[in-house]
Amino acid sequence: MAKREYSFYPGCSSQKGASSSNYLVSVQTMCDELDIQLNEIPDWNCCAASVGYAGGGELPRLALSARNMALSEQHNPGQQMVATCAACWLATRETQERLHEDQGLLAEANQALAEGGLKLKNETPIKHMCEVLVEDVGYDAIQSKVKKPLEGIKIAGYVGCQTNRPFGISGESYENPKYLDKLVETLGGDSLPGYEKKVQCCGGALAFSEPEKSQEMIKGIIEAAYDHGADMIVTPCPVCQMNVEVYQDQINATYGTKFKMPVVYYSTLMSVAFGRSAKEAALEGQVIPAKKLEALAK
Amino acid sequence: MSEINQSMVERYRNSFLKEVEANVEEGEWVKMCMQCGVCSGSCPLGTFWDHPPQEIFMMIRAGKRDAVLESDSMWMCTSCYNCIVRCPRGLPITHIMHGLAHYAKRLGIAPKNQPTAKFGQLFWDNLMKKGRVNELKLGLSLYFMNGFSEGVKTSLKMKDIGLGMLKTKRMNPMEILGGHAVKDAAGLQKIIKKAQELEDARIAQHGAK
Amino acid sequence: MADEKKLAGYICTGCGIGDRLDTKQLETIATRDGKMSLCKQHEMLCSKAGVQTIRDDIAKEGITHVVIAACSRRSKVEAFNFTDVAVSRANLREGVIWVRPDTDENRETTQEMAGDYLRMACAEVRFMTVPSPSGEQVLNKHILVVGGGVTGMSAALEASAAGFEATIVEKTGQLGGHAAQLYQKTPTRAPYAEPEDNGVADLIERIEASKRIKVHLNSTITRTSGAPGRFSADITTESGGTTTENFGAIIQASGFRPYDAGQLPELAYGKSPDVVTNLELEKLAKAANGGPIKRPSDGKEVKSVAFVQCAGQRSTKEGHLPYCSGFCCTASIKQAIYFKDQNPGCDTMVLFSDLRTPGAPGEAFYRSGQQKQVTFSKGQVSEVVPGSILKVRFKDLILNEDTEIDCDLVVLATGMVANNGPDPYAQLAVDEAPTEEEKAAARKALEVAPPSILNLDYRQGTDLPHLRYGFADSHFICFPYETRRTGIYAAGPVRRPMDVQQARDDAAGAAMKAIQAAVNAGGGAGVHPRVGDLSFPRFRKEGCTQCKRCTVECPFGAINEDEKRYPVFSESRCRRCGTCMGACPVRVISFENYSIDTVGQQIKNCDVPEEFDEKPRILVLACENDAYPALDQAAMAGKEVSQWARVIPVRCLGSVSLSWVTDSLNSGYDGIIMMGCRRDADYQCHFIRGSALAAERMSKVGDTLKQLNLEEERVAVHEVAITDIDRAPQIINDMAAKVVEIGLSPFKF
Amino acid sequence: MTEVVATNETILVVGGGISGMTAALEAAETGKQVVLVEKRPFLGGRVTQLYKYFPKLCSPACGLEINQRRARMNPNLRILTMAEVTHIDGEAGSYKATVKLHPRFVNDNCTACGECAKAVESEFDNELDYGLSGKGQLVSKRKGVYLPHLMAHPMRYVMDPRLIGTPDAEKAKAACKYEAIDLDMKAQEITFSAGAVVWATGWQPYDAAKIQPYGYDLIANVLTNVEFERLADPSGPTGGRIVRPSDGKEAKKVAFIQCAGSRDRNHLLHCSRICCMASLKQATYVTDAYGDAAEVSIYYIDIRSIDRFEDFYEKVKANSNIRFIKSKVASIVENKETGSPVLHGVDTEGYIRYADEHDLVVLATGMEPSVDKASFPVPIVVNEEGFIEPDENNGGIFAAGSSADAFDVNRAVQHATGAALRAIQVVNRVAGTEG
Repeated sequence: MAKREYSFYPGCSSQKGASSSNYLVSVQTMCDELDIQLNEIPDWNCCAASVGYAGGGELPRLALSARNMALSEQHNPGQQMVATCAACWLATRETQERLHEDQGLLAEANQALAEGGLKLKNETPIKHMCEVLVEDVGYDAIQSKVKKPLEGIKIAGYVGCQTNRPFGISGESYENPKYLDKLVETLGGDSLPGYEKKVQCCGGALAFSEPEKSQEMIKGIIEAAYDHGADMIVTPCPVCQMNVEVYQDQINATYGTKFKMPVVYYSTLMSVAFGRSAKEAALEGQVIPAKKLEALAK
Repeated sequence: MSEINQSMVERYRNSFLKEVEANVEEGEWVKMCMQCGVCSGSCPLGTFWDHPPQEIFMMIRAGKRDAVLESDSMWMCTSCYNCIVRCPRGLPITHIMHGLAHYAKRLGIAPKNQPTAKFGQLFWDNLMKKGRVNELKLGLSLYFMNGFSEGVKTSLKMKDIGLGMLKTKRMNPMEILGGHAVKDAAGLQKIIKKAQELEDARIAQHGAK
Repeated sequence: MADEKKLAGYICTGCGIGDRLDTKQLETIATRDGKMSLCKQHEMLCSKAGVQTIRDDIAKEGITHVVIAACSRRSKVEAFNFTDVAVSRANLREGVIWVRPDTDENRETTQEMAGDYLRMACAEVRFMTVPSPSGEQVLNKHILVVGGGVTGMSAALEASAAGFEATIVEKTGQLGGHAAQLYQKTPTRAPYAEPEDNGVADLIERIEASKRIKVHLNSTITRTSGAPGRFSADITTESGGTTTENFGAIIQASGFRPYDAGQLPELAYGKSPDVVTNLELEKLAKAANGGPIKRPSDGKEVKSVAFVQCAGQRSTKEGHLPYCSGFCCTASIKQAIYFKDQNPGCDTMVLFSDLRTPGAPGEAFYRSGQQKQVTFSKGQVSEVVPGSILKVRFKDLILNEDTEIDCDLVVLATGMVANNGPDPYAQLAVDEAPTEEEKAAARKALEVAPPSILNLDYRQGTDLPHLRYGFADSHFICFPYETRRTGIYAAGPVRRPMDVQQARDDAAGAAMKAIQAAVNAGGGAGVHPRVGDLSFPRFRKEGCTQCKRCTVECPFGAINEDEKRYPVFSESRCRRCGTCMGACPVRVISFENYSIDTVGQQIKNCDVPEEFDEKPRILVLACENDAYPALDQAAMAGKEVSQWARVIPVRCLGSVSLSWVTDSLNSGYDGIIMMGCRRDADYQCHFIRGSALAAERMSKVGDTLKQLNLEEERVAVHEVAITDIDRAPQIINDMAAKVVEIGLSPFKF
Repeated sequence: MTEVVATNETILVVGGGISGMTAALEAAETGKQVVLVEKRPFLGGRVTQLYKYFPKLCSPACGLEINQRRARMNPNLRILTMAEVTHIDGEAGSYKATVKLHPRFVNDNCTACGECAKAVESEFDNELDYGLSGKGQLVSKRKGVYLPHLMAHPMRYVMDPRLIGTPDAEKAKAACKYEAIDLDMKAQEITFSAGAVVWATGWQPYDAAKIQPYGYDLIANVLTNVEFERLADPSGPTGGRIVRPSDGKEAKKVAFIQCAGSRDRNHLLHCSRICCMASLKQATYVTDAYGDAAEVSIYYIDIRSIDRFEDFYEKVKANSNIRFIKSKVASIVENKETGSPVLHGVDTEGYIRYADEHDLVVLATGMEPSVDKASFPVPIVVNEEGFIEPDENNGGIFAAGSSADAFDVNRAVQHATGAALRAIQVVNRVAGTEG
């Protein structure tokens, strides 16, 4: 398998000591196995995520992503840009689209970039890591790497919102995307295709500002997973992962539930299935330990 | 009333729709709504909206400027994009909601103490400092955004979560000093400053009499 | 058919007929009872070989009358299609073996059933002659088009493009009608985004350029007589000069009258000059001709306008139109675009309850209007307050509040009223009404009726019958162009409310039918639904009592009266339903191949066993369009039908002569069932009134039954639909049970 | 070997549905030579699968009988079933059409006696019932040799190609006394002349599975309007009983969702026109079946009952068992216990949020034109919505009925009658020039 190179946009939350630093660790392990080389965009900046709009207007927010894209064009020419964080990916793709549709905006964006000595051609394709896996690598290639099939582990594929809408993974529907289920099966695990909350919103950034409202939704997401007998939930999104995993105690306190549902990244699943160590799979990054994976990773 | 708000009111006296088209992100789509209501029905936090999107669009056409801009409905948007993908007319509803919220804030008539509005501002300020979000500071400032005492309460409430994150190395106390940053923070700030200027200019000129 | 009759019977033994029936015995029946000069059997009569034997006999033996004892008359029609001999069919398959169980105890009755059907077919054919055109007909390739609006002009152009001549009679001084008043029309071509030129000038140009089209302006039709192929119309000018011309067919394109907005005071029409109808707005737009549209009151440029949809429409209020005119939603969008294109700053608000922009063009135009910032509000307008600034008060149904908007101009989206002549049945009522009071009432109703447009000299009135709300007659679903006046077709808004493009398409359809009517009339052949039928009613004048039943009851107004009140039949106006035959109390009306005798003799020749045989006979007269096919399908589906039933298909229940019923009662039938089509307002009868008339007539059978002191249950009239596959046989079997219950008829000899 | 005698004065009509039949018959009854090409083994198209017509609530079979009689009687009309036009060459007045004839395996010796069907065991889903067979507990099968329906024209059996090579095929052949079954029948291609073409390939129901939030592919008790028409039809899989596919229980509380796929950028851009009236009509099926126990909800954006149809709307509105909600339903989820679909959305008139549980949901799916520009046998002007435009560049090819726009039966027939004349105009010109 020829080496694949991408211009990589990790995003704030995956930095060392940040909320999804474990995501990055497992992604690197996964890529290592799949012979994917990630060339981090030098000096990338925050994408403003989904709540940036309160402080930043349209153009300033576009300018943020524009800067990352410009840096990518400059330092990793000819390489597709890939992000692991749903918000980063979404913000960047939206910027790309908006600046395509509105040349006036593109001009303004470049005017702004010029201040930082940058220029944007806006020609680099922008992908989510899941697109790389599904479209570039493919299930067969992934399967060929499996050393420790996730046999007997029931895993609910929770896609969430922003990796799914409005762009999503090609060929997948907004209401019932199946790629996580396919991935789970590819890794030898038991998928739960009937899991009806797979695209339910977790509240996103409102988990911080409107905890009660969000936690009510998160409760539903976890409940449904239990209903389907899930051992754990897998997700491609740092916000989803954090929101669904870390508030379970508070939800238990509020609703008298007894949730203790591990929520892992697809990259963690893959690292384990690929036979890598618990450390490399970043299993210690689980606030709620994924015991069945730990057992397998031993 | 803020000066910009004042001038907008005067300029668009008889058509809030035109004001929205001119000044709100993706605002030119509002007129295309055919009032089917699928967006309102698709919103995960719909129950918490005083005015769901489709109603807001109707209110805009009906010229209910204050009722819309002072509403905290738009701030309920979780950016789940359900409405966008289901809208039969292809309205970028999520963005319009963000746009309206931002515009209200810009005019200084967004609801006071709206938590998401506050948090969003904190988030923006936070990232503007170093070009990358400092989750710890963001978190703390969030907890303390309604004053010290409540901040302490919230912090205690969140303590276990914090500990969990600490244990798993997904939170780093050292972040409180310095923390992650872009090297060329100055350049970044210049870029954003310029972008801000350009946008302000555009809107100011729309507002001009 | 001058030379003497030579009859032949052919019995098919295929499809199990041979296995289930003693065909040898049937052969004897055919020759002995049926008087067939020869009778042959074939194991597959519909095969090429089988058909060939028949053809050979016709050619070599000079056979003139053929009985085919095989499957239903609805099966193998193409195979058994012998045009120059009389043909009748005995239905041994669907009619007998498929509806009877194949068991020993049933064998005898099944055979009797077959025998009867064969006797009946033989009797029928003996009294049939092959119909031939009267020769009264000529092909007239000239179409009369009444009305010179878009519909009329389009119809004339379409007809002429097909090589026909057309004459347009227009009552005003110029062509173009209402469409000429339009500034622009709604788009007719993709992407359906921009209003288009109204297209009238182009039409007029093409009319004037055409050698095949003649135009009479300031003219009306003062008299129309004749029939398809030979209509004669008096065309009279305002000045009184009259020319008479002959036509093959007529298209009535008399268009619409705008709804009188004067009946909408609550919307300030008449109170403020700045409240206008959609048609009046077109005049303002035309005057502005692309410039700013000025309002009537003070000539001020209109900066804000509200469109009130469904003004005086979709409402049961006195003086309002109950229907939806269909064109007004797109018309208002178009008019709003007039304002927007001229001045994007102009506020245009459309207040609607349901926005009705169907199809691809409609929805695309709706989006185009929105794109141009025309605003739409689901609101119920309660009031328009006059003033220099008009106030439109309405309930916003989305925001759920009573509110109002100010505007410079209000446009009322008012509807279309059919510009039709008086309803002939209202005219007929005058001399048909039983009492003087009712006659007076009928006269009174006529006083407010609109003036005649066609001035037909028909016994049944001067114009096309109305369907509903004054719109011209139409079959409405399956055959929208069929009217009750053969050879006369309505097109455009007189048929139903429609916009310019629909009217142009409608004109093409009407022209198609007009040309077809002319062609068929030329060949003396019937039109829908008995297309190509050459048979046509003849009557024995000496027997006629001038009772007028036939002239009054003909559903198609095909029969006039001469000065002595004898019926005057008109071949090409006739639809061959036989309603006149059923109406005639003295049995003087008949068709060559369908007559009092062809059915009467079947009834007579069915063998009615002695009372003590306990083999009742039930006569079933079934409409061939619905009931008979229903029975066929029942047979295919394996339903059982009583062995006592004898089914005779009739063209329409309207053609059933009371004499058939009384005769069969007298000759010992135990029960009689008549199966016709649904007859209410949503009638299913292909001849409109046939089924209803039959029911009316049969209501009198009660007396006959009393005289014979027979039970009323012995005669029943049923509405049967073509889908009554279970019900139709059930009705028969119930009657069989009933007969057993009340006992057999004593009238058996 | 099928032969077709045709000249440049012949009119080719493509599609034997109500529009094609109308165009063909009107032309033939005006003395023109007409060849009618139909893909299915019988004429009538979709109306043969309708239970009742609006607004008269009468059976389509009634008009069909008349039209089929007209077809049987008319010497000018040549009908080719199981046939598809693959290619058209030339220009107005002189076309050459290539038609592919699929084998029926039953020749015109067939007397429709039905012995062959009795002889075979194999069964297949009955395509007349759309996707109903296999939906929940519903089963609707037909034999491997079959008469499409009791009024099929031509009245001839058809053998399913899947039978060829199986013992059943031989059994059928053996059962036929009339040498009507010909297992060696091959597909064949024929080419003939035509002066003008009427294109009337009609429409297909939009694929409801594509409307993901409504879960048509996941929830047994979510049907399309065309399927509901079969469900209510006595000749349908339930004998006309309106029941739930999931458990066969009576469906008294029924929801209709308008614009399911229509007026929607994500699906069909256009308004399909018929769906409002269709749902109003189908609402009466439910109230007729269950009287006061019926609870019908119609979720709509705009009710489009134009002209006289308004009477019908008024009549239905007057029924207190039928309610109208101005709302595009956002999503349907299944109540796992009851199998009942739960509709989620907002009543836009006053912003009332609902989560309504129903026994059965009917999606008023729209009309997708059966015009495939890519595979169209000759260059043609088609609009964004996929309908054929009335464009001069289409030469002697004229769209009729739903190939031109979304039409109800009445409007389709009206349109097809006009199309017939446009074709006649061309061939008459030919006749004129050819003397």
